[in-house]
Amino acid sequence: MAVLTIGVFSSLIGSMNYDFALRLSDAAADKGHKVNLWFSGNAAGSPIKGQKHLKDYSHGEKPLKALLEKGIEICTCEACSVARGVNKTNAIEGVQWNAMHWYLAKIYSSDRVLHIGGE
Amino acid sequence: MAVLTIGVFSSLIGSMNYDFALRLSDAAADKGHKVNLWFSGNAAGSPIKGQKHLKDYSHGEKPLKALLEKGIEICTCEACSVARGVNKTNAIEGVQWNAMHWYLAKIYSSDRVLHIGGE
Amino acid sequence: MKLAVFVSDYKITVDTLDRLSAEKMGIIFVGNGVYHASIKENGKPSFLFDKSAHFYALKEDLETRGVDPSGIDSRVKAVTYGDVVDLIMNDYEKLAWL
Amino acid sequence: MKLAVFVSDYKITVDTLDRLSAEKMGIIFVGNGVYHASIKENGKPSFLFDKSAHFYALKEDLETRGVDPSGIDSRVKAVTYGDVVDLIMNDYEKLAWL
Amino acid sequence: MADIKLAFIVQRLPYKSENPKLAATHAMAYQTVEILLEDGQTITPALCYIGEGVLNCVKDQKAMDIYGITSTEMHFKSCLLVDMDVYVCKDDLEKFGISEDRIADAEDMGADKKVQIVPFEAIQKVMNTANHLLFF
Amino acid sequence: MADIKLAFIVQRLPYKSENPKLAATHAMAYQTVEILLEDGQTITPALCYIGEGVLNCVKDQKAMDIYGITSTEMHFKSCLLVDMDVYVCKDDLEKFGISEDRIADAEDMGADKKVQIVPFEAIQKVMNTANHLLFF
Repeated sequence: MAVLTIGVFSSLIGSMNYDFALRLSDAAADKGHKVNLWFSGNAAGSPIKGQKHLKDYSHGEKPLKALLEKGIEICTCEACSVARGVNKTNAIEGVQWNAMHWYLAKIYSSDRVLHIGGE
Repeated sequence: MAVLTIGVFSSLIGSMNYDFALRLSDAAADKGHKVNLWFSGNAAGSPIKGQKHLKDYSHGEKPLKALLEKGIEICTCEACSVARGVNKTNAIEGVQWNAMHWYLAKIYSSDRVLHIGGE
Repeated sequence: MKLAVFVSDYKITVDTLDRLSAEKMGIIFVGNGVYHASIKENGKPSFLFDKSAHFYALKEDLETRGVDPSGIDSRVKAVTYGDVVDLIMNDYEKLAWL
Repeated sequence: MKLAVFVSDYKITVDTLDRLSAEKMGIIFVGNGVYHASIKENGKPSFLFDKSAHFYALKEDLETRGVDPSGIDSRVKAVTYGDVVDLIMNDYEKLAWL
Repeated sequence: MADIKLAFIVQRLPYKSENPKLAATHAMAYQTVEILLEDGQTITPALCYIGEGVLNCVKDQKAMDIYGITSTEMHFKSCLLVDMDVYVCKDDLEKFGISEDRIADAEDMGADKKVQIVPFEAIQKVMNTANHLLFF
Repeated sequence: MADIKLAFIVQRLPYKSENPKLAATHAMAYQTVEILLEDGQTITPALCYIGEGVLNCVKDQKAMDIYGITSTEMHFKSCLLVDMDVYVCKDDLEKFGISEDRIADAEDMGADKKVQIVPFEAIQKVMNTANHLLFF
């Protein structure tokens, strides 16, 4: 079984690239792989607690919790998050907070890296 | 003096279109025009309180408060905001909360409408 | 109609502007759209200059990108935020952000 | 290198793929990239098929957009999320999201 | 002026961003805006799909089954249901090789209103007569 | 493997999104990553600007004066200051008509490292030898 690290820079709502990253993580975990997820850029706004689940919008809270329960490590870029008004007190529990070196360290021991930068 | 209504759909950070909308609003108000600002889509994540002002990121809290003080009316799309975890309790005071008809009603009595949809 | 079109990107992913017509058209370059006024890709000016229009570029956005407003395409007038307000209030009726 | 490239947009605003070379290349259409597999603009298939590569399209994203996976370009294999995991783990070493 | 005409023009693909759906929801708000207007003041929206935007109107989108979100097709149909004028650019359907029978309608929801598949010039006219333009 | 090579490739314009700046800050984190790695484990980044990405490297950006945010130029210079290999595609500078003297350097900040203006093939080689690719 291998290690996959995914970096996500797209916003939770307003970009289906985020949904893709979560679904791919889930599929990889189901196949027994170890998955690490790094949120930076607009994705760092996504680990906020209390997202209202409306059908017109992608929703992040439930899927993130489900991924955490599957043992996927999720970490958000602290600077990117606090700049967006998301901080440790209003964040989803279980999501890690760290600087960019967390991502590089996970990459160090990964077999595959999918960096979803884009816009 | 005329009425300008601007609809903004871009995120506060991660898109300079948002900065453009705020600066244009400010310039229009300085020339004595009445300005209305509508936030929908990713822009509806922006009226969150407690944004940490880091130099690498555009910041929304101070500029929004300054615009409110100049008499600019700012309203966020409630559904778009709550889906992003922003609600009345953690939002910047003075920003209005309403449904999309607020925007249409403001447009009704506007001389110019700049709808910044895009991506 | 008298239409002011805001162009905020360098690579334009929609073909609306190719077809859109107006009795009077102004094209206002803002954001990364200002590169249309400053870059000649492979020596050629932007295809947008094929449009019959008045051209403007936001001075603040040129300078943000390290572009000297005095060196842009001669068809383009560098304007400030304040100038943009006057333009859209006085010279055009409808606005489009594509 | 063995490179899997994810294409998530229909209009591609970067020219990286035009120049990028790899001993083995896979192009995986996801998101709005799946339209490359389903649309023939003015009767012509996407320019991406000029690349010497293996082509895949995410079934879930085709169906989300009302496209029947059985009707896509014959050079493209429809794959699920699970298949994508196997592809990137078994067939390619490096991944690129452009 | 008693009636203000708005042209909502969708020119981008579905699903990259939520904007094509927001075009429909904003246009539909014409129905409730009367609570904020005076008697006799009305807004008349027209919803136009041009360029790659026409791909929003294709039938059988499975966004709810697969991603748990409403499809742009559903929004498109809802607009017909509230009797809005909905235009799809015929030139662009041809360009993308999409036959007209792949375009959704809202007959199953009981709508009388039909989508209007028209050349670009007809949509240009809608823009000419509109008081304001909203591009998505 | 004791050293892992990463290629950070910036292919997009500055200022539309913050991603070109995040490329630089992520690459710079190679300096602090040792606290999370074992002895002898290192990461070596290379930062490459290609396509429209080369426009991030132009001198005299006034983003701080005008919008109150750091410029991509500043990030570009910081990378040179921490001795990173920074490559700018010569072919693309020529394509956009940007002379090499308009590209920033970090001499004023005391950097010994110089930007390397190279043909695309040289950047392709960086990608070939990298363990992982990160496109921004």
